[in-house]
Amino acid sequence: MPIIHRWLAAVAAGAGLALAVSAAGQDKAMEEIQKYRQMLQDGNPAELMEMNGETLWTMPRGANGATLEQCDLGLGPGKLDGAYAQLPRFFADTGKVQDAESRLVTCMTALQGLSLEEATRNWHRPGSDIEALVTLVATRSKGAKIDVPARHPHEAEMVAVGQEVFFRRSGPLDFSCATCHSQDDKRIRLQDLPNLTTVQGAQASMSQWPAYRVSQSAVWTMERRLIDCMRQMRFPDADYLSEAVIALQMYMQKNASGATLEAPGIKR
Amino acid sequence: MRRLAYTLLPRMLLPWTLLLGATAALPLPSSAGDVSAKAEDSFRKAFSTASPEQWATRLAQDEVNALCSKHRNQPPPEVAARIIELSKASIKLPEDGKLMGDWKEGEKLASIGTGGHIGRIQPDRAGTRQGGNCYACHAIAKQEIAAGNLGPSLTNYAKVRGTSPEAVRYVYAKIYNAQAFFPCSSMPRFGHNRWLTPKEIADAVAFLLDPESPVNK
Amino acid sequence: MANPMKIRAKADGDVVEVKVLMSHIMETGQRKNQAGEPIPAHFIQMVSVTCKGRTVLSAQWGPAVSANPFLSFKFNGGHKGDKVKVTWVDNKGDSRSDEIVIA
Amino acid sequence: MEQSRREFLTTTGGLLGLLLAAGFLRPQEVAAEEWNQAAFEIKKMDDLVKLLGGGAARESAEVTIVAPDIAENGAVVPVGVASKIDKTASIAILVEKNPNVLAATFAIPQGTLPEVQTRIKMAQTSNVFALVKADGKFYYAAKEIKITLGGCGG
Repeated sequence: MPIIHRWLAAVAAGAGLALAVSAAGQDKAMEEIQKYRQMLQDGNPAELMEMNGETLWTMPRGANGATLEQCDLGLGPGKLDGAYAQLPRFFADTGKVQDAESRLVTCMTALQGLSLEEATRNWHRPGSDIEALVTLVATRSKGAKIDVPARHPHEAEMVAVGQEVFFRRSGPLDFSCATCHSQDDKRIRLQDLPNLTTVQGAQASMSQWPAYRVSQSAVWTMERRLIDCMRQMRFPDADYLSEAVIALQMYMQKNASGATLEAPGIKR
Repeated sequence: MRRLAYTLLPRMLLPWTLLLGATAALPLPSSAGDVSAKAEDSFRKAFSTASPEQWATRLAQDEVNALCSKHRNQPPPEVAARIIELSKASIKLPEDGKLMGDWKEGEKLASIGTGGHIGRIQPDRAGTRQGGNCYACHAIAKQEIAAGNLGPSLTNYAKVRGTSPEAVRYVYAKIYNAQAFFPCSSMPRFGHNRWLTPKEIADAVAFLLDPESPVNK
Repeated sequence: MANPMKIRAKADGDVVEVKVLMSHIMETGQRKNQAGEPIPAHFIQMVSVTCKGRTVLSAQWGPAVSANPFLSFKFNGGHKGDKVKVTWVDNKGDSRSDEIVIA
Repeated sequence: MEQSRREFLTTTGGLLGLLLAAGFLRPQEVAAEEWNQAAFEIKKMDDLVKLLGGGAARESAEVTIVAPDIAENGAVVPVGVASKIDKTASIAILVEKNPNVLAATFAIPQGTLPEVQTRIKMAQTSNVFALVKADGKFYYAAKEIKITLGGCGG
């Protein structure tokens, strides 16, 4: 019996050695990770959330018994195609710069008559209404160019605020977003870290979000992603739909403008 | 300790300040003051459920973090000097005075990335070990392929830096507070922020410099 | 009720390629929640795929199949317009069947 | 090497014997059958070897595992198995170091191509085995898949 273990150990050691030769090993490892990512492209479970989103979009709900079919995501009531690629943007009716999530919540509360609590219930858990709806909305922008020029003064201000927040260091690890995301060709362990301060880096990253995260069995919206980055920086929970979170998105989407949206992506 | 930091200082600082002179601070938005006040207000409001204690330990900025944020981590020379001065003063030695601990403990710390997560969404379970997570940013022992590259490779570190008492002191101080040498470094101030204890830092020093450590094999 | 599956079936000559995504948490029973209590196992155990009444694949799964499972295979003898039906049953007795027309 | 190799083949045969005894790897009527609890509850390769039964599997280049050498996350590891062996009737995927080694079995009726793709969970870096039953005989392929840690610490 022990022999099988020796045999298996030999396999393991062999594989370990082959990869151990520092620089060459790292390159080989990154190559294999690329292969892993490639294999996941075919069959993205985000399609399941998109189907749920379609159901929710056309389902009469709330005190008003209304569907979301007249929701205005910036291109006019009911105009879904390409809308996600132009968010966040300023909305005159609310007087605020809104991202896809906060705008969907506006529609759910104003059109359907849901309470804020009902509309955002379990927003951070797999299977939430927000997860399904954002997946649907983003999927309907697949192939559209991200276009967030931030010409409106409120939008321009949000870009500037987002940039400030991006560089704001605090906490027990002295981190800001910029700690991990302001240099090219960096990795944390083997995960690539996009340089979100550059057009190229922001485009590569933002074109993939929202994304199905295999480690979470869920599609993560951009707010979910950002609030978790702050958790990983060892901050307390940031408020969902808060201005600072939308401002960060505004800063990154502006940087990413011009990229073709390929969301929903599939990520670690 | 104060003396130690000073003796190390000139060698470490000189090329850095020269570099800084060349790259200078990035331009800030025109109404920089307004924007930063607005951003600070937004940021504060985004953490409406944080307790005062959480605000103080997790979100409020000390002078160094405020300066680094303001200068986008590229402080002009006089600011850099101020950061170095503050950082040097923060460094404390282990009680037993031993700067080289147990490399095996240091190796464990280098891999552990857990600990310190708070909030209601996904906090750490009680008793979660808080590690140094060195591999997140550094290649260290050759055997670990899943190493990040935010920081420089530390493979064969003892061979590169030697194991003299000066080298040991430098590595200890660098882990304790990297900004004593590199103002606005990305590296967490592990000792200053009490993320690691002085003893744990000494273990990390041993992992990097002990000839028996896999880092140097 | 279980959420619908996403099924794709594409004919290339006589060979039909089937790709299925199922909506299921596939909980292993080995994990604990934040309070330290075990989360009960909940996973798909049996899968069958039929075309025109003929079983073209049957599978038994354990909890080590990933959440929101993916399955892909090919069979002979199906044609454009035929229906492919996928059925799963989990360890709690919940089940789901969905059909798609071969493209 | 030769000796340990022979030993390995025997132990793999034992594993097959147990799986057979547990009633799995029988083609066609799987859907009508009960789920094979015994097979899915096998904890360790050791246990399998102790229960060594008859029959031996041959390592075969005709069986291929399509999977990356390194997975970025153990929660989802894409694994495909393809067999070029005539009359392939069933395929099983096993992960040596998972809490339960058997991940999935597939019965391949006549007319279905002997290749399946799915995604599995791996608790840690481990050898993954693909076992194939064809014309009453057993064949296998093995591949190590490394699982890497994420960077931010959970």
